[in-house]
Amino acid sequence: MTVRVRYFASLREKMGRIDDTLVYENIATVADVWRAVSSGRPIPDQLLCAVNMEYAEPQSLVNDGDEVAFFPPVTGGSG
Amino acid sequence: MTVRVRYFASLREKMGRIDDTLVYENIATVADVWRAVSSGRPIPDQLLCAVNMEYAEPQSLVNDGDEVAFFPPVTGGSG
Amino acid sequence: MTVTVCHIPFSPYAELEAYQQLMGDEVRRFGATAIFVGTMRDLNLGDEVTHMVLEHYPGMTERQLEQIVAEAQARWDLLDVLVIHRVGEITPGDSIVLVAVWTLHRGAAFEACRHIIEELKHTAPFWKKETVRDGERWVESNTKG
Amino acid sequence: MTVTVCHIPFSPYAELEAYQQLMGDEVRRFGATAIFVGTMRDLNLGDEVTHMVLEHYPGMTERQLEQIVAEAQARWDLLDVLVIHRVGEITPGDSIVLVAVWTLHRGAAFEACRHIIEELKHTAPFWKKETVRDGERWVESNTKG
Repeated sequence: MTVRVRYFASLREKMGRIDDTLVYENIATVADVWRAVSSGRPIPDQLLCAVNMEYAEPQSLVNDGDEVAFFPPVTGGSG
Repeated sequence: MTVRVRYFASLREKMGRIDDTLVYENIATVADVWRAVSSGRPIPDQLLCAVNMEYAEPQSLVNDGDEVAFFPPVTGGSG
Repeated sequence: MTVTVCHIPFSPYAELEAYQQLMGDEVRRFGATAIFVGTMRDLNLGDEVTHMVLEHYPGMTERQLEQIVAEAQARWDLLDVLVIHRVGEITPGDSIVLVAVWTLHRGAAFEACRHIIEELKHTAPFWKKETVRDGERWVESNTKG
Repeated sequence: MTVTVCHIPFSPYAELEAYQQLMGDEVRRFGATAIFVGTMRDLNLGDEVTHMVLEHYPGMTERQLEQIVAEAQARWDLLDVLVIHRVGEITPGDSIVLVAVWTLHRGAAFEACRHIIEELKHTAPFWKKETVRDGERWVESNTKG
């Protein structure tokens, strides 16, 4: 299966890249995706994740062709 | 003493005039002013009053040269 | 702080744009602006309203509006406040009232803006007389906030 | 209902004027408009900020904003909603976000407007990176509402 993984904001800078394309066969959940891109580490508490542009949880399922995103807490708006 | 009395909105229409100038000597309070302009009636519950453009009560004192106003509940703004 | 009773139609957004232009570098200091615009509807109490006359008490109205704004300034940390209220002959779709509050943070802006419009409706001497199909009528009470 | 992510400076008041023009006779139906404008300040956490970059997640950001507005529409009786959020390079004094809500009565307008800006700040994927005297820094958390 193929999964596109995207990173935003400070996480993008920490990862040193804007995205990855995974072709592993052993990916079932968002947590598996994170382990694949971070040398097996667990998802940091603060990190948010999305599957196909909808918020998701570490245990959310990932399917072939999905876009998975990781990013820090959001800080839009003003005031 | 001289007191100018002003009427607004539906009260102005009911009174049939926009103001009165009283020159009575026996006026001490806003209620006295109202009695003088309304053939001795008490101030209706709903009516609001002001002395020199500040909200006042029926028992508020009136002095020579004051402007006393009577008007119905206010309905400004919108929404 | 500016309070204006306006005798001709006004565009709240043109007024806001112009007012903020005059602030100059001040615009770099505030983070939040909360604004309320009240507009004349063509329907009230189930009746079609063709136009309306808004009467006020020149002198007292301005004084009351200034007191309402001063009270809000004492209660919240407000950088600036603009209040414009229309009087005279008004047509559906016309703006009746504008309340704008500039603050550092949004909580105070929303709370002060809402407080000012509620106080205005309850204490500022304005009276509405509507023209409906079968004649004229004084509006006797305000809608709840 | 319109939600826009805007890549260049915008005037919230010119946008509101233009948006309302397009409503036509609709303007005779609403009585209340509540508006929030968020502006970039030149000071944050005690430091002078010279400029800022606002990053977003194209596609997800718009979808989140639309969901936030749809939820508000389900909860309150809203006649129209306009949300504009700036992204890219931003200078102090620039407008960052505009939320405008048109309703019959002011209660729903204020509540929905505030709800939308709070939800936006907590869930819409935007991230701020500030340039201060000694370099750049990511803003790590939002101010409370």
